Amino acid sequence: MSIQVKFFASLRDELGRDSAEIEDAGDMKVVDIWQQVAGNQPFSGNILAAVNMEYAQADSPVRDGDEVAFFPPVTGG
Amino acid sequence: MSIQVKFFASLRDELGRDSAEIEDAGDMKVVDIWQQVAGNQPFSGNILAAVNMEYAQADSPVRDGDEVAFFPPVTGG
Amino acid sequence: MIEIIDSPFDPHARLADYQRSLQSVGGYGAEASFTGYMRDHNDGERVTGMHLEYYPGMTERHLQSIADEAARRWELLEVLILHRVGDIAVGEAIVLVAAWSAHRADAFEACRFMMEDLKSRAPFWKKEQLDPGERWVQGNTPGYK
Amino acid sequence: MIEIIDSPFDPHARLADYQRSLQSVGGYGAEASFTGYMRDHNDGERVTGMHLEYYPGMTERHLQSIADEAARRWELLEVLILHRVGDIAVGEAIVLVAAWSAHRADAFEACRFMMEDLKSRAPFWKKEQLDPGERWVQGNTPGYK
Repeated sequence: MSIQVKFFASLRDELGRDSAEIEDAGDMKVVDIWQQVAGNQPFSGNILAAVNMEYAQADSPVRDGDEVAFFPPVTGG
Repeated sequence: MSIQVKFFASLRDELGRDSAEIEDAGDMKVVDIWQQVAGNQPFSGNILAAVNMEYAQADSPVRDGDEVAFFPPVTGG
Repeated sequence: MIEIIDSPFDPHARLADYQRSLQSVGGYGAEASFTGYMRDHNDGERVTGMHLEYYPGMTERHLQSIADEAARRWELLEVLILHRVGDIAVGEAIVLVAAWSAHRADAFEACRFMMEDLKSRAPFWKKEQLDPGERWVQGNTPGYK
Repeated sequence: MIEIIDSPFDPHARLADYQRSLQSVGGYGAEASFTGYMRDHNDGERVTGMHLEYYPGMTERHLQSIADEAARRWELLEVLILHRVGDIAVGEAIVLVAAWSAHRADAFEACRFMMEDLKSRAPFWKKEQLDPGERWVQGNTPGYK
């Protein structure tokens, strides 16, 4: 298994891809996933995260098989 | 001319009529009109009044030709 | 626009008709509406029907003053107030209030203000048919908790 | 009931259909609803169209959690949340939120709560078409002043 990563909206445009797959290295947090997919770009307040379709924080744990998503502030309604 | 008085809803039922006409005696207030049409019944907070279709108070002036209305608390909507 | 209606009306059809007639298509982003229906119960008793009385002349004037006041206090493009009078059956619409605005805060707040003023000040009186008997409704409950 | 919709919908017809389907006719006295439409302007610029993106799976789950939370906090008989996705033209409905209750305070407050939570938390993103160009909308304005 592995960790599926998804990107939405302007963040997808900036990163130039809509998804990524990364190996579970054990004891990972959301911010670790972000650093693997976004390199030097800091995990700022303008980036929201979800783990398995629930909102998560930078230090939320991520386990093998999880789906992690990153996206900008929401603008629906 | 004279003063036209109207009664609505439960107040009309209690007074047993929907309207009255009274002579202008000069320098009259809403409470004076009430006393002429309702006799001993006090002009309480459960009775609302309007002069020429605008809400009025017990001491609001009433002039010859005015239409005065008395009614219970409103229950629309 | 305000209107007193003496026969059953379809609140959603009226809302749709009025919204279609607005000249500002694309200008409004927000429509807030409230419809009041006749319930089959009130104050713990079963109610089978209702007669709604009003004060012709004053009632229209008061509804117009509510609409004008809302337009003064919020940035609105349109408002609509419809109110039934006469004999009303369970489930039928009694009142429809709606406000259109560029932004949702104005539409929501204006719609609620209009309903609260209507409930507390507009000259309407409900007489409920019970089984058996009938009674005048004594007063409206406050809408803000 | 919540639903994601990928083609134009008539908010008043949907409201009417859903209201007709309620089993509690006579039980509800209050229906509060809000419809958001696509405006032809935003942040001082003319907007000619919009693409609305969502997160399939999470978006439906979040809308359902909003409906559940409203039902916990207020005495509601029914709630309805519909939201458009995909390409949207000026004047088309984007979102419809409605709440039915015995009393108006619950209906009004639940309706507004659902809209505010939806605007601030539900995973949707708007990309506006300008003339020329396009831009992602940066954020929603607060709905309480």
